[in-house]
Amino acid sequence: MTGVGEEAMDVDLKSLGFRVEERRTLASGSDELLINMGPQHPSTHGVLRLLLRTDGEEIQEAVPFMGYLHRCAEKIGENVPYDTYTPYTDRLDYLSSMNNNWAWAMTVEKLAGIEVPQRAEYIRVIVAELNRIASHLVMVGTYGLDLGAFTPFLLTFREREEILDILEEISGGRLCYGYIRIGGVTDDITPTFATKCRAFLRQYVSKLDAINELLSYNRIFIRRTANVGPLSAEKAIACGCTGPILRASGVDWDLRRDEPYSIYDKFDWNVCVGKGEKGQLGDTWDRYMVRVREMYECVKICEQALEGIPEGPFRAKVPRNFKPPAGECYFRAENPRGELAFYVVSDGSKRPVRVKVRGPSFCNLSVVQELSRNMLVSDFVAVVGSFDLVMGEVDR
Amino acid sequence: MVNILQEVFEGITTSLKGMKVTLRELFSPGCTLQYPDERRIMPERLRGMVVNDPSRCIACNACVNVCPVGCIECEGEGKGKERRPIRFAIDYRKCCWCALCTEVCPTESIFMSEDYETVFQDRTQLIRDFCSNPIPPKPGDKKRTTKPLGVPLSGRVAF
Amino acid sequence: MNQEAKAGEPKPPVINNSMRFRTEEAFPVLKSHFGDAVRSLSDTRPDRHILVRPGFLPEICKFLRDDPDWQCNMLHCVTGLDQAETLAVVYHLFSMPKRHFVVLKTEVLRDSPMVPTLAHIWPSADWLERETFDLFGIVFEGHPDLRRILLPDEWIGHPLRKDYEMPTHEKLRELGL
Amino acid sequence: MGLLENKFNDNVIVTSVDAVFNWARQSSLWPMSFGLACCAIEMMCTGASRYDLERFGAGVFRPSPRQADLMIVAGTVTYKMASRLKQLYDLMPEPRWVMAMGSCAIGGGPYYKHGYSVVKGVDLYVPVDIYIPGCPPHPETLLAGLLELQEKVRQDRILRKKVSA
Repeated sequence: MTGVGEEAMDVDLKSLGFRVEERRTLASGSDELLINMGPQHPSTHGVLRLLLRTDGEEIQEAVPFMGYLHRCAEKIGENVPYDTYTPYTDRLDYLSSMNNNWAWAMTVEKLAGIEVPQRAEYIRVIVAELNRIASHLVMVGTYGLDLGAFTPFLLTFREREEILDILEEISGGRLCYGYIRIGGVTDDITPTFATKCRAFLRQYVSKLDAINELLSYNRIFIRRTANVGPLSAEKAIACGCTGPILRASGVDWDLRRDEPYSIYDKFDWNVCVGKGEKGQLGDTWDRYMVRVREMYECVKICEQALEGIPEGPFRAKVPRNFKPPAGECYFRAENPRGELAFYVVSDGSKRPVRVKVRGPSFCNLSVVQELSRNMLVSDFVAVVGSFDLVMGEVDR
Repeated sequence: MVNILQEVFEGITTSLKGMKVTLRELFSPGCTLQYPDERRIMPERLRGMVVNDPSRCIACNACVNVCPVGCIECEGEGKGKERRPIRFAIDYRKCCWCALCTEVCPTESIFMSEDYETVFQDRTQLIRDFCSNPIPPKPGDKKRTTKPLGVPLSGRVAF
Repeated sequence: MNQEAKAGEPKPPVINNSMRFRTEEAFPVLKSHFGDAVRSLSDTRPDRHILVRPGFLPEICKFLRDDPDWQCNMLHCVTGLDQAETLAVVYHLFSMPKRHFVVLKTEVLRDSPMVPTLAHIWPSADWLERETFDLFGIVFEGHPDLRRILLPDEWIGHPLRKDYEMPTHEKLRELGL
Repeated sequence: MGLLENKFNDNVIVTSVDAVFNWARQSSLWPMSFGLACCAIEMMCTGASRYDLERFGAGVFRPSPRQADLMIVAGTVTYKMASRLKQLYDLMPEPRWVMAMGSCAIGGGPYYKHGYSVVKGVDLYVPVDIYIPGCPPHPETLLAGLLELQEKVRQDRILRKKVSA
């Protein structure tokens, strides 16, 4: 890459958002190429942009660029009252709004020492676990889509619609619910909610088995994913990975069991850990499979929680002009994508001084750069897909 | 060599298993909603377009204060019980359908209607003043016919 | 809505504080090891933090990571904080084997915010520090690749500072965005 | 078509040709998969089993702007993304349409007030044909928007002289 038009090329690169130094680092006379992937690319799951430096089919380096969906969630957090921030938490990780609402509600409850009624806790567990299933279903479906399997996408989205119907019935929204609020939930469950839930859960396991048959144990799918991009446990912990990514690497860690918040200690379920059945431990297949197995566990939790909903109020008394005491608080919860944490600093007024959102996808994504070394481009798509990124939460 | 054959064999058998699942779906009832002809039964708590009924509104500004995005503009006239809005505009460019305003409304004049199908061709329509452009007398009762899932209205070809 | 729900038996109140913060216990230990570098223990509720001098931060963090009593193997969160006259950086260190949190905070001057980087201690610090730089303008000395991460490179100012003004659309278009 | 466009007065042949063109256009609106945020998930739902965008001939999501007629801007556009959006729009061949889906794309949505990096409406960058309110809109709303757009396309004048507004 020397000679005529170098400057013109620099201008071109700049307009594409490359840094000019990037090109200079290319070894002259080699087959190295700079490839721009994203921000509008079907397999980057949103607006992630990756800059690939490839040698033939092999990736030398993949540098993620983000911020294409930076929606200023933290600045807004400083400017709206506590309860009013709930709709914004919906939109952080828009595939698991309930879990986000819940994490935010629990953070403020910890800060202000609010005790939540038992009935609300049960409802929260049910809706959050349903939302977790819905979120994992999207991952499974789109992951199949990334790797060229179209049918699972249609099947998982069909199942997801049923969950959305249930959640829409109690909250009114299809994607952004705003249902779990500080001190409880907005509204009591509807009379038909429990029966609908049970009916869904009863037939759901068999549907999940079908997806397993269709995709998880398909030899072609295994060949595409097993032994691809293995992530060691040490690296995962050092890079701050959490959630399914961490568990797939063989770390037996789930906040719901190890630091049980809410009422998770009342239920009997298992934490799914990657075992490296089809290849190395912590490879892409493990990351995928941990999520599929987690859905079975979610069903277990939901069923138990449905059995035990007590009567009582669904929301604690929170004054309309809610002002928590001055102080600071850090709270994290297990989301479908990992540990979502909120750091809130309060000065005793209506609005927080600082809201920090520690998005799990953000930390998970930071591993991609290291994982991508000497990987084929097609494998790289499989790896990025297996991280199940939601850019709303990476960029916030 | 044996390995490769085994791989191929496994690839074929597992794919066939997947095909079986697909085939089974062929006989399961369809789930597609023939949208313009049939509609879902929407839940009671559905969050459609947020609308205000100025005849019930007392211009207390509770919704204006609670709205996280500031999409409501309200100007009132009169004192005490006589207070009525002279301008009540909702800006659909900003609204985030969070239903916080409907919660605080003391007279339930602002509510989420059943209308979820409105689309606009013009940017100017996106701000609606409910005083000069009030909602039809029966709130939320649009002319659309709600048919249960799976019952087509007519045999209209989609395109 | 099962009626068999334990109607009679009293339940212990469920309070969401299952996370163990051992900041109070860490304070005397750090004080004895590092002396003046560790300034004070805050009395904020419900979580407390230890205020340390920025220059000694890497040493303290290395100690917390390697000491068998603490084993903070994960840097859970790095965040900036605008405290009017000073800027602060808050670190949440988490230990997976010991299951506890330690919260450190360091304060820097608003005009020349310089904090040594922790990227060589925990790789996760890399992006978290870049983000703090982007939104607060706190410079992490020794960071391998300190540039904006969320906002475009052309952006002016650091939006999470309290004195930041919302840019207008025209102004941003002038910047070529 | 350039030479013939907007040249003729209304007559039977010209209107029929127009009708055929418009019929073809409205029945195969290929959208570009331009999913940005929450609304993208609803767009995917619309393309999936229950709502099946394919019934309207608009289910062929194209990853490339060169093959697309319709850009559904589904989600929040930030300033960092806006230049890309403009670039992608410019790459689309004529005739092209834009649907702004969701509050964020219409006018900044919930990020209007404090969102320093959010573009206050995608129509500051590209012309928008259909605004679909909602946060996020129901898939039905997107379909309603599509039907509205089809109606708009049907009334388009290609060979006939444009009516001065």
